[in-house]
Amino acid sequence: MSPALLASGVLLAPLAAAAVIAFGLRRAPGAATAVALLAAVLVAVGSLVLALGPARDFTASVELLRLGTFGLSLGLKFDDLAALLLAIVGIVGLCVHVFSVGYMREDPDRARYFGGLAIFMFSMLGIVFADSLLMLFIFWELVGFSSWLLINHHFQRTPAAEASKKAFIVNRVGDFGFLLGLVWCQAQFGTTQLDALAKAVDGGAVVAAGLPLLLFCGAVGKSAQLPLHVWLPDAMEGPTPVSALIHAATMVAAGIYLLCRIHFLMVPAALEVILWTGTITALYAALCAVTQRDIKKVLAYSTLSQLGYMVAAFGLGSLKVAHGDHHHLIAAGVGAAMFHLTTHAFFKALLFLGAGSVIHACHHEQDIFKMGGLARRLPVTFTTFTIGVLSLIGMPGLAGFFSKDAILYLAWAKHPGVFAVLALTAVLTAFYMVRLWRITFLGAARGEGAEHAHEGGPALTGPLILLAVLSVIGGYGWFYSGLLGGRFDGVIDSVVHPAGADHTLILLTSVAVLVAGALGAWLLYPAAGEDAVARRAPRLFGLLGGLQASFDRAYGAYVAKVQQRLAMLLNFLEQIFLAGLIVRGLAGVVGLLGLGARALHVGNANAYAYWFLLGLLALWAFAAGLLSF
Amino acid sequence: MRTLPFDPLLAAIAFPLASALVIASGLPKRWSVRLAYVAFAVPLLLALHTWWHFDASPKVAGYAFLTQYSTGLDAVGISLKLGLNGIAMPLFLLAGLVGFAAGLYALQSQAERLKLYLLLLLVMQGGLMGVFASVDVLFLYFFHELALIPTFIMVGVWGGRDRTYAAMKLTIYLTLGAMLSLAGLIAIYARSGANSFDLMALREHLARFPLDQALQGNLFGLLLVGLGVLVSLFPLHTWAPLGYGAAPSSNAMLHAGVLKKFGLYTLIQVAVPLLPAGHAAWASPLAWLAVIGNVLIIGFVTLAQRDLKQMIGYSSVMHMGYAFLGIATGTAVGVGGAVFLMVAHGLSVALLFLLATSVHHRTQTFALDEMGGLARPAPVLAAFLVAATFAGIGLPGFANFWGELAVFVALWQFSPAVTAVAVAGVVISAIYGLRALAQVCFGPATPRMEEIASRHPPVDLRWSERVPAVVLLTALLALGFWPRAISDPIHAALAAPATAAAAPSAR
Amino acid sequence: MTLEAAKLAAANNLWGAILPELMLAGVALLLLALEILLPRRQQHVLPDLAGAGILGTLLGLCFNWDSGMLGSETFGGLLYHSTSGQLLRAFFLIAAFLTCVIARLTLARQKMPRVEFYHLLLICTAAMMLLAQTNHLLMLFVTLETLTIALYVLVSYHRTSPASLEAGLKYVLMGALSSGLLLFGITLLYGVAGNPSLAGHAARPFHYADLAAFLTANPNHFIASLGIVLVLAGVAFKIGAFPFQIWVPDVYQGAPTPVTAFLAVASKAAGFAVLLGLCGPGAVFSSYAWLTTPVLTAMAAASLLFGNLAALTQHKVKRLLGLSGVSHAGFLLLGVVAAGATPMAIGAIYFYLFAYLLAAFAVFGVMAHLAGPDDADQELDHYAGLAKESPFLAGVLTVGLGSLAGIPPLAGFMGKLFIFLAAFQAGARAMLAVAIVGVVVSIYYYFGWIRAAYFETWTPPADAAAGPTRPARTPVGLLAGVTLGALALASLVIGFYPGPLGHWLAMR
Amino acid sequence: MGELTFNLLAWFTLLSAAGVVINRNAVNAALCLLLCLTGVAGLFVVLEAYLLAFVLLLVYAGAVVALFLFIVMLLDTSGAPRALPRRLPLIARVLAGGLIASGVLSFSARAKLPVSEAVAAAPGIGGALKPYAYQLFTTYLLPVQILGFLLLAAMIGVIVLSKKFEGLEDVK
Amino acid sequence: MIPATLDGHLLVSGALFALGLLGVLLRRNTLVVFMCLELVLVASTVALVAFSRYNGILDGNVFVFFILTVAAAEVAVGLAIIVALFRRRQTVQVDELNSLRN
Repeated sequence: MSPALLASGVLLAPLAAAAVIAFGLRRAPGAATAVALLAAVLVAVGSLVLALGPARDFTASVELLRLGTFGLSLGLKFDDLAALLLAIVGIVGLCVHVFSVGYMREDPDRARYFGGLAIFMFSMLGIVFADSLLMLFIFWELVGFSSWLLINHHFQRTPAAEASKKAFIVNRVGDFGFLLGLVWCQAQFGTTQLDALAKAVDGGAVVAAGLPLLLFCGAVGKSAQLPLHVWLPDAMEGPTPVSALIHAATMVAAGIYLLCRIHFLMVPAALEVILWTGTITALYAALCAVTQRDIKKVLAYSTLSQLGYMVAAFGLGSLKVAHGDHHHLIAAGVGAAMFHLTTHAFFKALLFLGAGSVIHACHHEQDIFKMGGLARRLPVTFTTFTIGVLSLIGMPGLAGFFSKDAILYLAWAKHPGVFAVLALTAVLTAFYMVRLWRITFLGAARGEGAEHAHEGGPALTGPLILLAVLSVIGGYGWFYSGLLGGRFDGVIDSVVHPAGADHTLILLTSVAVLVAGALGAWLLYPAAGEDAVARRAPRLFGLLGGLQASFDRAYGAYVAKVQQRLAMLLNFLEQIFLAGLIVRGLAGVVGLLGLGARALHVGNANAYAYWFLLGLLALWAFAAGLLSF
Repeated sequence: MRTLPFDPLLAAIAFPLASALVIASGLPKRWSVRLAYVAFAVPLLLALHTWWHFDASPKVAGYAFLTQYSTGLDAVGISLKLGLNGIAMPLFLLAGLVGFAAGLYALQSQAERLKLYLLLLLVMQGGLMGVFASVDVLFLYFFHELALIPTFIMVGVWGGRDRTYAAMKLTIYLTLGAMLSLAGLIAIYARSGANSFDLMALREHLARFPLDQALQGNLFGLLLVGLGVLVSLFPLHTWAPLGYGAAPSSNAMLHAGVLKKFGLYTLIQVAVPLLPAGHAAWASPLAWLAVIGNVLIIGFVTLAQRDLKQMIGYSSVMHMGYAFLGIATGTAVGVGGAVFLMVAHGLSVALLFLLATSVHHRTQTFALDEMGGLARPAPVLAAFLVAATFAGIGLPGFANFWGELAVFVALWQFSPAVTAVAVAGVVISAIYGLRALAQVCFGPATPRMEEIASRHPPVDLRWSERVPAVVLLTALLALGFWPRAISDPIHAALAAPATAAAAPSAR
Repeated sequence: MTLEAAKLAAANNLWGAILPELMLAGVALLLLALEILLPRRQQHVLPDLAGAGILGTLLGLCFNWDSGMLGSETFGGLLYHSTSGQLLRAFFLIAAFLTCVIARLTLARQKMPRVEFYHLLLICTAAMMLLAQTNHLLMLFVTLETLTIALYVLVSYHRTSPASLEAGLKYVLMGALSSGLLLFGITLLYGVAGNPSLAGHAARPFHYADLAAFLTANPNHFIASLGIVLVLAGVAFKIGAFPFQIWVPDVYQGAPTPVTAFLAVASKAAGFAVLLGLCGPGAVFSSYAWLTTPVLTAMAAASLLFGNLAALTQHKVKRLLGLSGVSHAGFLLLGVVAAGATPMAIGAIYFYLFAYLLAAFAVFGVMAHLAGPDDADQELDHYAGLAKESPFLAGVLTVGLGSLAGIPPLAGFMGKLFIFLAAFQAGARAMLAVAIVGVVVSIYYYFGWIRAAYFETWTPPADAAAGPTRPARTPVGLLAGVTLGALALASLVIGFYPGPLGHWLAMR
Repeated sequence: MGELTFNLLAWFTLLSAAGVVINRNAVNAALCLLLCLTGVAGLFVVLEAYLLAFVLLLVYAGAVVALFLFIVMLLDTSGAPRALPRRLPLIARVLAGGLIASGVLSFSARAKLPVSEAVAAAPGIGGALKPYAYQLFTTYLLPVQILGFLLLAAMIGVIVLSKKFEGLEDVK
Repeated sequence: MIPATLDGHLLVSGALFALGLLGVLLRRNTLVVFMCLELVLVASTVALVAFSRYNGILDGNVFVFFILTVAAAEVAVGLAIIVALFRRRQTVQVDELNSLRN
């Protein structure tokens, strides 16, 4: 099987599954599950075969549209970057599918759920394989749609309906920029083919800062960067496996992937903006996470924060590295971002699935203060979750540590200010994760659900274990170069690891922030039924809460006070002024004229004779040459 | 290629009209219904035939299936010349598809005075097929009016709220637009000196002897205003939401879906190629008017609508703005995008009107505030509604996306500022689309819905309603996944300079 | 004049040239004779006889279309026979036949004497046919007065109805006044044209060709121009053009429905026949185009606007049709104006007239079915529920009104289109704008009528229980049904396929 | 002499015509009409159209005016109350009168026709009877025939309008 | 003093015409209106006869025959209508015969 064919198969298998489910298996949830699972397995296997195989940059494209000078073809671009993400999507996707089988067992609508997952897999794979910005955009929109579908799974619940709507619209706002940038690209270069663009830029084409920034808008929306981050916490209304797959591991990472795909278009000014966007998002989200009570919301803000890390990493850009006598300019930002993306995909998916396991066990209780004592009742979940937490907060030796180190080092090397902020974020990360971990798993059970919690079946635990393993080994160089045969070197090689004094510094910093955060949380938060900090420092707590809500409030105010009022005003003008005053008024004037003309028929023959006189007068005037035209 | 033993275009026009005449002459209801099934299917099949054989057909100046019928007025330059070029063919297909769907939907509607309803719908259908098959400019107009008039009676007899006012307003507005465009067409005819309404002859003639610049500007302006009324160009649009709000489903489907495209079609086929200087003079004002008026202002007005059908009506006005933008660019990309968008919008808005009526059957209301949670009792209906909404929003995978995309691409070269505003409209359409969707289908059922459900337990979309919806949705998806099905002919028609060769053989 | 000259003149009286008119006159006299001779029980055949006489004449006319006299003068130049004269002859015959069909309905219901009606109708028709071929101002006056006096009687024919009599009185008063204007105009023209001191004076000043020669020689004579405008005023009265249109609604409303129809179609066409004979291309007044063109243009514009505006809020249908007829006169005048510049306009006018004939008689036919005992009182409200109760009548009405409004695919559209084309080629672009405004305004009342027939209106239950307040409707008989169906079908067919008629009407 | 006679006749005619217009009483108006027509007949005589003067008196004065008088008497409308004209009609009347008067003046001022002395000096052609007969029965035979039908139509019309038709109810 | 020329006759004719027209405008009695209409017709005959006399053409005089006949027929029909109307309405006043209007 040729790689192109295989790739097409991988891409289309979930679409076929989705079609089969949508048109035939709507009322057969069991069969639908099987079909989706089969597709996920095929995708996973195919992805791994492709990613670990030798084939790269095979071309396969098909033209979809041609109008005048504008042509659009779908093609495959398969390099190490794509391979890496492909592997992640395949593995995490499979894990989530398997997990979902257990998690959604009770749900009567799970056919729709699996159909949605299949569409998502198709769309995400499309992003991975996209060889042009246009194709990227197409699948970009489609993942937005599948995300909408899946967040809206429990559609009778108003929050779910609202959240899905919000997610799509906010993403659309981001896509507004993406689409504009895309169109700009098409107009300037005559193509959006990534390779062609790269060639053009290499050839010295000048790129305005606006172009990459417009494209970055898309990433801001999808990767939930400030100020378009508001949808992601709300998106936790979706089923938990969805959160794991889409809103933690893959879809939100697509923004980072997009940035890496277009890194050659970047100019310093644009990178500066990107850098600060990521940095601020990282800090902001970490601060928000501290006050959350909902287990998924904590993880959501954590995801935001980590995405901020990645964006910041990308924004830090390339780095000049001494390599023997030679100085190389390597795309360190791309490497660091993608590296973190990879490890984050593993441990965040792990954390979310763990959370899902907890929620499932607690009968859909999500408030961490109503949990507690789950460590004993859910040993597997506890263990794996702990690994995930540790990986996230950067425990040396775990995957997260390596990737975070790479970013911190890069920040240190390029921008001390950013380094400081990211370090502070790391402290907060350790703080809120330990808070979460301790309140959820330790102490005594504080709720009905927590008391009767028990481990789910192997469908739930299996994926946890697999992901936990990956969360451990995913950071090691040998894992990539050895186990995976160096197939991702194109990406991994550009990860810059600190050496020498820098190494020590970064290591120390990491450990220090880890310890500071974890210790603070351990001390401040006993495993209790209420928020200790909220009690002790209500003002600080309120401040953080306000910070978190500020964006929603601002947007709410905009929608209610500006957008809706403008709409009402324009509608008023339309109905009263245009349709009423002008159109009806004109009709009224004509009607009045008509009434007037009609009223001239008074019925009196004398009066009619006056008309004749009028006519005679006019005719006389014509005949005498007084009137002429 | 195999050819039919008769002229497919004439047959597609004549069959529905003849069926209407037969029904009018007192066919019993049972037979009328059966005849109507056939009469709606025949144009679709013929349209599919022409689509399938389009590439392989011999063409004269881009026109395939060319035939000419004498009206006896050849000396005045009026003859019934039928043919399809790459721009007309997709719209011909659209007319067949939407007509079929609207017909099927009407047949299951159990409307009062069903025979009259079907008769009028068949007249519309025949006229619509004629609009896009006519190469003669006068017959283009003629068939448009033929299709337009049944609307008056349909809105008035079977319409909803405000039907009398709506029917009157709609008819007067559209007649005004039609008369102005007729004046423009006559002016072109008279001033060109070609002594012919034949579009091919006019093109050839005007390519050699273009009209002077000022005149072109005036004529284009006249046509723009006249056709603008028909296509609801801001601020000449107020008839549209009112009319569509009141129109019965099948009529709204055909009118908003197909008939409205006449104005754009005429601009593209007649005004732009014949009056290039006029187009150049008007491009910029048109673009700004369309983007500020249709896209932005009407976008916001749509946001404020609380009535499902009105909202669809306004959204249709808004989307026409994109088509105008494509035309304003004047490039093959933009105009082609506009044509694509016309087809896509026709399908999607017809689907939306169909579904809105089906929603109304189940909720007894169009008021969005009163609805909620319809997805639970009627999941298939909700699924169709989701698909139609997302098609309207311009999701890739549906046909609309390609049209909008091409328009945007063309527009950037025209003016990045206009493009930015136009793209912002996409966000607005997502907001109102999803808001309405959520209000109709999702969330818990409102008290009013529960009350209605207790009286008439809502059922899911019946098969009789499903089939027309599937027809439309399939077309939307097919074009979404394989846009080349119609984009290649459009491309060919726009890329090739219009040079007519030998006269076609007259029958 | 010597005896020899007189003999010579008498030799030119080729009575065979006016055989159709003679036939009609003969039938008219026969009707009177048979009324006296036949017993009352058998008199019901007389209307049939009248109709048959008209049809027979029409057939004879068609078979003898080109009688060899086309393009020549007879009766010492009193008459000129031409193709358009033949067309108009046929036109008037068709109109008369259709009037007969409607009259059978109305006369029976209104309890009016019948034979006299047909007699007058036939004489009137014959006079119109002669009028269409007249080539002489004296002949013009006499034929015009003959048809006018017959119409005076026909309008006030429903003698038990004050409305009919009042309409008749108003028609007589206004008609006599306009006759006075016309006559004074003719007198002035006669006077200047015959003046031996003026260049190119005419030996036969009443004769069109002589008069035209004189006018060409004196293109700017004040008395001649006064005479011309006075003649135009008299003709404008006939066609109901502004400002001599003011009598139209009152008379139309009061007259019995068939007479209204005849008045609306045939009388208007007769006026246009005269107008074309006088103001057409190369006709008598063509050297005074500097005068007639602005006069007719102003009349056309004012008629178009006034007729449509006044009809806008009208709900008495006979008045409505009268006022809409004023606007149609405006359209036709537009064609006459254009005729000076483009020969196609003549064909357009005839096409328009034929389309108007088909449509107007369809509508009047439907009206006759709906009229109650009071013929003058026909309201839009009486049409409520027509589409349900009698789909056939509603369909015919729709076709008729649509054609009047100029909606494709009906004949009226083609008529308007040709007028538009002609007007545009004549460069009357401002008039085109006025015409468009007129058409758009007219949509409101034409479609308001259709609305009345189709749309359901909510009636309070109390009223609904009391039954409809409208008069009882006459069931559709065979003859009326066939005729109306044929009219509607003809409107449709001609709309779809205007070629043959257009060809026939010399739109070559 | 001719001048004086003409003026006497002309003013007589015009004054009696004004009498028709001004006279309140319909009977008096009819009598004024009679006087006016006599004046016109006199003018005809001045113009040497003796036959026409005779016919005019015969037809008009003898028949038409008699008919008028007869009907006026029959309907006897003299007792009808006379409402004062309202202001608007009054203004309209004055305006109309002024317009018409100025129209006549302007007409007489502008309508100047040259006269051929030869024809004016020659005896009038309207004096003899024969030419009328020749004309009416040869050249204008057709209009004369039509006139016959016109009179027939008028007669039938008067009958229809005046006669009481009976038994129409049973005619279906 | 009106000159006894063609122009003078024309002036008399025009004045008669104007008086008739004025009468139609002013008089409310239908019968008198009719008389005034007769004046209008007679005015033409004066002009016709004068023209014939000064132009030396007989046709105008012949025309007068026709005019007189037509006028008589018109009067007959008109008076018949007035009488019939008077029977129904008991009035011959123009402004009271206005049931057909607007």
